[in-house]
Amino acid sequence: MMYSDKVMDHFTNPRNVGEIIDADGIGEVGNAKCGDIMRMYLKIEDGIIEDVKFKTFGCGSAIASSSMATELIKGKTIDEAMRLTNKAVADALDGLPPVKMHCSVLAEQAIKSALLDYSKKHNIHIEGLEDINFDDDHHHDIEE
Amino acid sequence: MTKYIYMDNAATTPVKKEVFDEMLPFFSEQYGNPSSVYSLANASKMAVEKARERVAIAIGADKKEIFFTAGGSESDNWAIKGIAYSQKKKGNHIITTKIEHHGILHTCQYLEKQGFEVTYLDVDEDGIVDLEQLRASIKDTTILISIMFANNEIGTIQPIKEIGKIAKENDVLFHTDAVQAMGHVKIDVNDLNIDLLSMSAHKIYGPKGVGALYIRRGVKIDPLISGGAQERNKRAGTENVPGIVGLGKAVEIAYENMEDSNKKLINLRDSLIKKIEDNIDYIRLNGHRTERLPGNVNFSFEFIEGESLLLSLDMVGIAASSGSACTSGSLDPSHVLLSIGLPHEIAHGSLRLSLGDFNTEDEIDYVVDKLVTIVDRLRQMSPLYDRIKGEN
Amino acid sequence: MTKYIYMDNAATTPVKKEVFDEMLPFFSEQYGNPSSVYSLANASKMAVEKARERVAIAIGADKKEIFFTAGGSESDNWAIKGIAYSQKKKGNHIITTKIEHHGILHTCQYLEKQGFEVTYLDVDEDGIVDLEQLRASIKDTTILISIMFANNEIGTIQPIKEIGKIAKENDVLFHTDAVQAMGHVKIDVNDLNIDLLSMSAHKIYGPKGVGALYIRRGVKIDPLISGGAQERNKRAGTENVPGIVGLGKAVEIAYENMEDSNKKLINLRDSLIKKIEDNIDYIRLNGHRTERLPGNVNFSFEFIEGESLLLSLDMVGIAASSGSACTSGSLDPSHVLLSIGLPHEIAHGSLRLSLGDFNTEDEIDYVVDKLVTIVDRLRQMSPLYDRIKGEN
Ligand SMILES: Cc1ncc(COP(=O)(O)O)c(C=O)c1O
Ligand SMILES: Cc1ncc(COP(=O)(O)O)c(C=O)c1O
Ligand code: FES
Ligand code: FES
Repeated sequence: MMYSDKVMDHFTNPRNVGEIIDADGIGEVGNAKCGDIMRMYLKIEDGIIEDVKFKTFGCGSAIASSSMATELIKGKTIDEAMRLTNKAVADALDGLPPVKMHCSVLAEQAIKSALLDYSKKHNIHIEGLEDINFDDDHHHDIEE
Repeated sequence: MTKYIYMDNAATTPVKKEVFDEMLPFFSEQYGNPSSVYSLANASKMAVEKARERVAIAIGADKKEIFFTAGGSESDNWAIKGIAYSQKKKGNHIITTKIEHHGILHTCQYLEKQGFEVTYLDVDEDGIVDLEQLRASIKDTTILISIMFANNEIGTIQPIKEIGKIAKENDVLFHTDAVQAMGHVKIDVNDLNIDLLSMSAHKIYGPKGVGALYIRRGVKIDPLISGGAQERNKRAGTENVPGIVGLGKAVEIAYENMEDSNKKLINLRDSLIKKIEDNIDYIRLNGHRTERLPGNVNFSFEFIEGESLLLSLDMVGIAASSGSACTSGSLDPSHVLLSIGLPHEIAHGSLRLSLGDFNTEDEIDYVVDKLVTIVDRLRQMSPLYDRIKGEN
Repeated sequence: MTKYIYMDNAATTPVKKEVFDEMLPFFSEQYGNPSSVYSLANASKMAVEKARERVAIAIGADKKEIFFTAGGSESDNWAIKGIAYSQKKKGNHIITTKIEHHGILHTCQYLEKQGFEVTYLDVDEDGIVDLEQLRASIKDTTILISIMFANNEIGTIQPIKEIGKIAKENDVLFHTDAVQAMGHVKIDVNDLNIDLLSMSAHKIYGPKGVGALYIRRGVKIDPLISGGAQERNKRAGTENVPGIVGLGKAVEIAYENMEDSNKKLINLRDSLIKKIEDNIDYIRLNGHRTERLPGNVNFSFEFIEGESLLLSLDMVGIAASSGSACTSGSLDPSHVLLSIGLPHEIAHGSLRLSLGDFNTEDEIDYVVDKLVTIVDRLRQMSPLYDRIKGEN
């Protein structure tokens, strides 16, 4: 498996690792059984993501995806964060190997899961969160 | 990066100089096809036969019982499919274990689709096969027992002599995948009642793409590769002369140096194990503590995932592995670690450091030092570690 | 013996210097297992993929359609058995020819014992397959047509494009053993409708023990060697990295130099044929006179026997062959020569001189000179020759 320099950079020097004690939303996706868990903490003020931190148990690309995803949404609006796709995360990392694409899916879902937690805690409706199912067993796409 | 430390000798090894020197003439000078009748072919023919003899001597076999192949996987496939198809009138039942290399496991799974029945024996928490279960599994239709000599991931060495005895008592053929054991364990195929044995050159400082299958005289086996009359009509294809020469020399060196090499490796291994255990918590040594390959160290580190560990080690110049190399493209946790009872999440965080003739005590210290830092860093990032710390 | 003349290039070839130079680093320096994740493995991984690309380009295929094997025989066995077993629900009928290499013939015979039905097509006196018979042989249960591109003994090149067309029209898979054709014939698998193609490195100045099978995307095939996930899960075993690199380079050189090399070889070949025909009587050129491999010369010399011819040639420093190298242990006359209609006694007296990139016109003269003397000497000893002379 060969990772891009970007992936290696974010793996080695992950941005925004850690936790936010008084987070406004916390989301966790993945499954330790599968070898990956991603947890996102959001600090949101006036609809803007003021701060974001993550913790990840997972492979190199899971850690890099978490790191890149936090960078991509920091300072952005909730709407912008909602629009972040796994593909955008992977692209920002100069691509991921096909079998590792699902790691970027985890990153996208971790953000949405944290936003869902935020919307519940603060009783705020966020467009597009209603029909997300985080229990999706995110298969490793086998290359063909 | 100033130095590069290779601790993945169970995946493959460099070709030793003495081995390569013997191979060299057979590429461009002594290139004759061993099957040809003219004098140019004599050198290749003799070289192949010399290699056959060296391999035979190492395992107490006769020259005529050694057949060269393209590696461990071909030997494994040939042994299993060759016996299955040739003995299918006698029975359709094969016994193997849950911790075999995929060369055996996937072949058995393939045969299941063709109507064969396969029993996959359990192993205990150290990876040792259950001899009672083996005895109980043998039935009238059992045609083959295939149990690996030593495991490639956790290094556990099986009680091969007892298994051979059980096979013989029950008049069932016994194959062993000795790809990892070769060069580290004394093997006498007669003493151990082994009927078929797989080996591969590149695990013992020989070249990649060549191996051998020992087939006891009198054992009927279908060919896997039919065609020309090479290898006494049992394995077709123009002989890989330099490769075969390399295998022969590698086997010879491995058996001549075995005692010294094992002693050195066991020292290094036990020192590495001790230093890791002394310096890192929440870990588990996988495999049997003493019945294990001299060069094998395998630990699970809780709360972290194997690939990120490997990448981090690589960045400080250390080559290691999690699970077997040929499945590192896959994301499933190792079937071996699951079979010895590790939960999925712990199996995911395993690391194999396999030592070889070129490793040193200094390297052990460097690796432990880096490992402590890396494990700590990854655990700081891990949501699972949080929880544990919270609980304490 | 002052010089040694090698005219058995169809049996095997020396590894060319440029090929060996590319292989060299992968034995002891860049020894990483391509399946590993650490950086040491990158060089091997990239080298394997570069080789794959070179092979793909040479035959107009995609990289992902090239699978490395241990040689021509494995490729042949894999193609035939792999298709047979994977398509057996569709049908059990295979069509091949009477003049295939044993890698195909013995595999087909093996499958017959497993319940498959095989049609062995006739060839005409030049060794060309009968297309009408091919058409007529196809039935609902036909799953594979396997016809060699060029014959190893008599050099005849088949009308592959027509065969590919017939296969396609009838929706049957088409495999061709191109072991001898590689490097001498332009091959575009799409243009020729080839679904599977076997090749071997050591016939084109690459190393022994490595080859490839082209498998058209979408073709379902069972593995011959199951196990690790190498070769996109289709062919297990740690990759023979130096061998694969050698194959890639050999293919590249062969296709870059093809025109020049063929031109030179055809000149030598036709000169050798002419000089033999001008100087020796009671002979027969076997194989098609023009639709033949650039380096192939095959004659039957009446009244004498092949082995004594070979020994005599060897004694004056000439390496040649009668029939194919891999069966020269056998005493039966060549199945190919019998198939083109030679009577047994004439088939026995055949000689193949296969030319390669290192042969020269001087060598041709030397060989013809020696051949005249040797044939004459052996005929003087032959009771058959007596009789003929008596009749005249
Ligand atoms: C036409 C043909 N097919 C297959 C083979 C087998 O190739 P290998 O010896 O590499 O297995 C050969 C040569 O031996 C050949 O000439
Ligand atoms: C136990 C065992 N069996 C079989 C193999 C397969 O050998 P090879 O890679 O030479 O085909 C290996 C190593 O890959 C192994 O460790
Ligand atoms: S994977 Fe980690 S995937 Fe479900
Ligand atoms: S997190 Fe499952 S493989 Fe990357």
